[in-house]
Amino acid sequence: MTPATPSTRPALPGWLSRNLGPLGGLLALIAFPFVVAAQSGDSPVAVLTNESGNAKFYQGLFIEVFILAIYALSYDLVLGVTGLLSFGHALFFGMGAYATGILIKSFGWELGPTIVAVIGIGVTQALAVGVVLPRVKGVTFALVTLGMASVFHIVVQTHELSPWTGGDVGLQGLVPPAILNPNADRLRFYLVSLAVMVLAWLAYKRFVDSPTGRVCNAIRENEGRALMLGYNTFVFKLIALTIASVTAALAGSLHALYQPIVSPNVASLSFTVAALLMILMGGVGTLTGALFGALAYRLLAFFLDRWFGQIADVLLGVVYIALVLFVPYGIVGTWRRRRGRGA
Amino acid sequence: MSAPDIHLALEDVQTFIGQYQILSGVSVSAPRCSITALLGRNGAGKTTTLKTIMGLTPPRRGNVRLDGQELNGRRSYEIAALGIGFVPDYRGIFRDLTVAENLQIAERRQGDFKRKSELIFDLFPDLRRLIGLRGQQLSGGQQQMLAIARALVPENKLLLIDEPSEGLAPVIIEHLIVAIRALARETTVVLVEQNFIVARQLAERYVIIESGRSVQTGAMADLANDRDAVQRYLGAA
Amino acid sequence: MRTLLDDFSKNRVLWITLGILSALLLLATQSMQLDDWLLTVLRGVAMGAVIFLAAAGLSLIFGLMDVLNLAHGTLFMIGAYVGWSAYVRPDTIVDLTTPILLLTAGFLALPGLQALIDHWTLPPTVARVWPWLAAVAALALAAGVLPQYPISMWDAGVYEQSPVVWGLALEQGTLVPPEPAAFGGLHPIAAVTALLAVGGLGALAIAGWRTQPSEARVPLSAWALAGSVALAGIGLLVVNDALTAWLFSLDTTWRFGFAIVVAVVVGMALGGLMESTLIRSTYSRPIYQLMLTLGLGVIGMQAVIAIWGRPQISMVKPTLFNGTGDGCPARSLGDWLTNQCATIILFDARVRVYNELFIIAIGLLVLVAISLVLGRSRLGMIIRAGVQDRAMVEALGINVQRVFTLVFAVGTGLAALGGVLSGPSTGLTEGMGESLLLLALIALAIGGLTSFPGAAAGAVLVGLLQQFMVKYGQIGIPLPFLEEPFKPTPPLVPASTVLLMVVILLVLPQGLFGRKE
Amino acid sequence: MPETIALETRRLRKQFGGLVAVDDVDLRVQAGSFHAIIGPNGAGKTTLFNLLSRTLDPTSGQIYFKGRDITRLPLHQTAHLGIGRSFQITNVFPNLSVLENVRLACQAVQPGSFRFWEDHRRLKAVLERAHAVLEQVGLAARAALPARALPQGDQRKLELGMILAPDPSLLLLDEPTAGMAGEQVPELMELIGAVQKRGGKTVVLVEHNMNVVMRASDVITVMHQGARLAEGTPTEITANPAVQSAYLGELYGDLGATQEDA
Repeated sequence: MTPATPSTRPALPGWLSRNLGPLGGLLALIAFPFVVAAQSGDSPVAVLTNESGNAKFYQGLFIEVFILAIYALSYDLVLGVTGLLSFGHALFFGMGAYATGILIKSFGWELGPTIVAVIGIGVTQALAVGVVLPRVKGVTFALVTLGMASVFHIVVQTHELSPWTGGDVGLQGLVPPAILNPNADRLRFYLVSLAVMVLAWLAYKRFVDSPTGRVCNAIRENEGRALMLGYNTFVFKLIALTIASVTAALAGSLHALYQPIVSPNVASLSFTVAALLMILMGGVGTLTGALFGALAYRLLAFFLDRWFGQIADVLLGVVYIALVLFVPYGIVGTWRRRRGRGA
Repeated sequence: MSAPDIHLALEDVQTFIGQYQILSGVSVSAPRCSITALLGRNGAGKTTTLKTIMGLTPPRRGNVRLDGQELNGRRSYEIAALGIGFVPDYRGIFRDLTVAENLQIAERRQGDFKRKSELIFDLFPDLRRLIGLRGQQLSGGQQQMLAIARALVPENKLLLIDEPSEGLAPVIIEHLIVAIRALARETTVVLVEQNFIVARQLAERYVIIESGRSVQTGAMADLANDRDAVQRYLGAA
Repeated sequence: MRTLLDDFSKNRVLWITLGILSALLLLATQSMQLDDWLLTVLRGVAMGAVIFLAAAGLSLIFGLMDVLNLAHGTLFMIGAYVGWSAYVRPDTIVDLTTPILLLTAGFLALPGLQALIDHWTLPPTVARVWPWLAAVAALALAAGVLPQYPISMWDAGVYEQSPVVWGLALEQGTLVPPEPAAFGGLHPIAAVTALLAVGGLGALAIAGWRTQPSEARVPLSAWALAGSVALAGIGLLVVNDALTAWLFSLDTTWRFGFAIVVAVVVGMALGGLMESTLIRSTYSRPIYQLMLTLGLGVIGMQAVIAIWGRPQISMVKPTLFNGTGDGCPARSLGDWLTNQCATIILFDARVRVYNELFIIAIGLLVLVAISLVLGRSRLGMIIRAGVQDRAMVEALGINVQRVFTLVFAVGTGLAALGGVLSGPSTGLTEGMGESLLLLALIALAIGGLTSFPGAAAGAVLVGLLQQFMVKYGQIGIPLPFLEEPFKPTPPLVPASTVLLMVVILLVLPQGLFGRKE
Repeated sequence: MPETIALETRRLRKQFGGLVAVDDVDLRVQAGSFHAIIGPNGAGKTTLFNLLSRTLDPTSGQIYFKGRDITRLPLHQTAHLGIGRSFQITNVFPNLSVLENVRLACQAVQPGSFRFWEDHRRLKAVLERAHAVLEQVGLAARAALPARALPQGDQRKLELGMILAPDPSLLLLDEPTAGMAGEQVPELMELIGAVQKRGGKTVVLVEHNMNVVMRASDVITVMHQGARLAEGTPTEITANPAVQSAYLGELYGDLGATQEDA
């Protein structure tokens, strides 16, 4: 066999052949609802006219995957890229979800200003958490962030705030704006959340390759040395935290628009654990892994729940332990290692 | 004269720390009740050799034998329990423990410390006075004495001492040399020494380690005359 | 005097912080009545005592092994639920003990079996396959026998059988011991043999998977241990019904004692098992270790919910602390002991004996006991040395690994003790583990992660702060620049502890008693 | 003229508990000179080095760089003043490529680190400088390898490259040859010497080994038990009886002489 030379292959523009994988994935995801419809015997037009059926259901499942993927992506920037161990990441997501819900439902805001406000909140909370960065490191930072998130988790559940937050039941009765209503036009919501995920992924890829992102990597590797080279590492950590916080808050926004109830659980420790689990499944520090991790996590939870019901959560925990023990590099991480060795 | 009775033998030992190969072929043989000095530059692998014997950085290839018994694959505490006392280069004094506790913790059988206290206080009379102080209150020299004393508490047949003279005033070094030589009447001693002058007075045999390899070995008396080797490997004039 | 001054100048920030905190505590006497103040302090310290029981283990484990055991809250929870079961349904505990002992006996035979199989010479394919076959056989046997093994249980999903109903029955004195479960199609001898075989086959499989050879001589003591555990299991099976009846006939005070013992033993066993099987393999990967303990915590919590259900369960106080009849509330300790009152009058304050005094007493007892062990015993010496320099301790010929397992087990046992103790005072809920873990971590961070006195101080501080915030939520704080007293709303209670932690860590990044690196 | 002093310490002191590691040291390093600090193990060389490089805070005393007090300057700002430092233990970014290690060192002192929207390769000057430095230290062929894959000797070269990359005017080197095989030592020392001569840089070298520094140094300071024992040219130092007795010479040498000179 002769090795294929570039000249014998169909002439694809360089960037296209380099990005064949991601582009193919994107096209597949766009085609996905129609394929499901066709598979289950519905007309693909049913997808466009928003008729309920298998296609609508699976779009819903994948909207959840996209939202989780954005959230996991933001956690990967903090833990995987910059090396900050935070146990309070759910705070960023929960804050975005609750802010969106409260602003739209209780204050009657439009979607546009709400999104702007959520971004503002994202920046503010990152700065608030970031204050402690220069003083506490490692496990202590993890504890401080855990504490902050837990306070939020407890506060949103309190009786006093229930007119706004819905107390321990969760925030419900949010009427999504007509422009982005997951019930009235599921396909549009599906495509919008897909677009947000793809844009976030692209932006993150660029960030990691930017001069700033490279410094974040250096901080993860050896913070002391980065400091000695002349980088004010605090500022870089704060930048990473802020970007992650804004992203996670936007994911929370989508979550609030999509779900009928924003449960207080989105601010709990177990939701941070979910982020950890997703990037662990996908591969820590790989960014792309966060997407695959979110997919694996949501589908696993879905099917375990369908097959095992009550003990699904226990099983998910067992899967998690098994991952820690046997697949420490995750899906993308392990795949890259294999390829790296083969090449 | 029969062949020398080899107490400790290392054969082509190779040790990795993570993925870094620190030792790439160290062979040492120490006759019973002798003093052997490991010489060489900073970072040549002398300390790692001692740690490898102790099982703290287990060897990947080659083997370590004590009285012909293989130590590979054994855990550190099992190796120590065979009768090896270890004095690390950082001395390893427990700062929150008192001097007495630092000595008692080394007991392998109940009452070891009591049995050996006379010997220990004869060698290091200062310790008697310091017995109630905490490890962190001792000066560098006192810590060094305590570290050696601690290695003497159980019935050890082999002592591994890393940098006995480091940071000590000359007067104390002199005292230490006498003490270690006295010990060597009943125990085998393997030590790492940066100070060639001290090493020359202490040891009967030497092994030069260079870039993780043992490159030269012999009697100390011969090395003192081999100015070329001293210059090349030890960098001392 | 000079050393005192020296100490002061070295730890200036610490002393100033402690000074401010105690000044605040005294200032609080100005804004409330003395009996209220005393009651709040007692409640705070009692809460601190429970937090301390968890934090003590966390700090010892973190100090010695660098493991932040995030499953600690779950063990606290398991302690409470297992304690409740031993208290209300001792029959279940007794029934479960026999199969557990029999299975354990099989696994305890591991060293002996290991030595045995070292003599086998098998073709490589067979050597690779048979351990898997043994494991599958063990699992199949277990799946066949265990569902048939009679264990008197409740069904959390059915209300009439749920733990809540059982708890209520005990509270109202209408608890009727359930019919003991009997062997049906399965003969007891067959069951015992099968369970021993399951353990043995499992151990054989593990021995077959191991690659390194065992020690040369067959350890006789290992066989003896396995044998005696098996005998204990069989013996327990024989006296099962009598023992159950006797436990049900006990006064609740004594049964509470039984519950404490069971909870602590289960907590220690789970901790020891966790350390020796899972955590040990991740000592070199700290982040994965955190994830592992976190995962174990989540699994444990879900398992508790699956077994006991989601509702809140209350646990009636043992009779010793529950009297309300003549002579109650008691005026003195002697008075209390004769009348077994639920409350006692101290400085005009009505103090609940169990909630406020007994728990503090146990907390103090544990504090003193651990301090004595740490300060006076050889084990304590090894622990204190190991916190600083593990490798050196090992190089002295001490099996640090065994000490690790022991400390881990003791730590988790203490957490379970905290859980069972807080059952009668605060009840059992599915969220109890998580919220306690949070408080314990805060206490630990405040006190300094590896400092044992720090864990105690941090725990009491967190408890006091919480209780004072609760109290001020009722009466309000008179602030000089406000007309109305300021009433902290309930959300501020947990927020205040976190705020305290953040402030203290910003001033003293190592915590109050942490060591500066 | 104060301008000719690159680095100066005044009564610099560091205590660890009761142990005085650096005992009121006054040190003056001439601009453009090759200044070596030697002494036996435990003499306080490394502590002094850590004080000079701002990784440790002194107990008392001051440090001046080109007349400016840097005693309490945050660590990351010293690099911008033109101070580069290497450590005894190799201190690189192990999982980043060799090129990236050096590139990050260049980027630190140039503008553009906050352009998070742009590809890092757009900082052309930084990239070119990084390649030039790799060429200089002889690691150009290994630019793509992760730093951890380099042998020990090459890691030391990488370390040196990372210090040279920002083109500092003062180099602080702590045993740069530690862990190198014998034949590599002169090569590296020559490289350091060449850089110093050509760039007119000041070098402060802390060394255990006297032979390594004899050829390259202009001035040698000998430390002993935390204090400065002697200072002078290599020839003066070799001839100094106090140095002989404390460091090189007989163990039972005259202690009185040591006291006088210190």
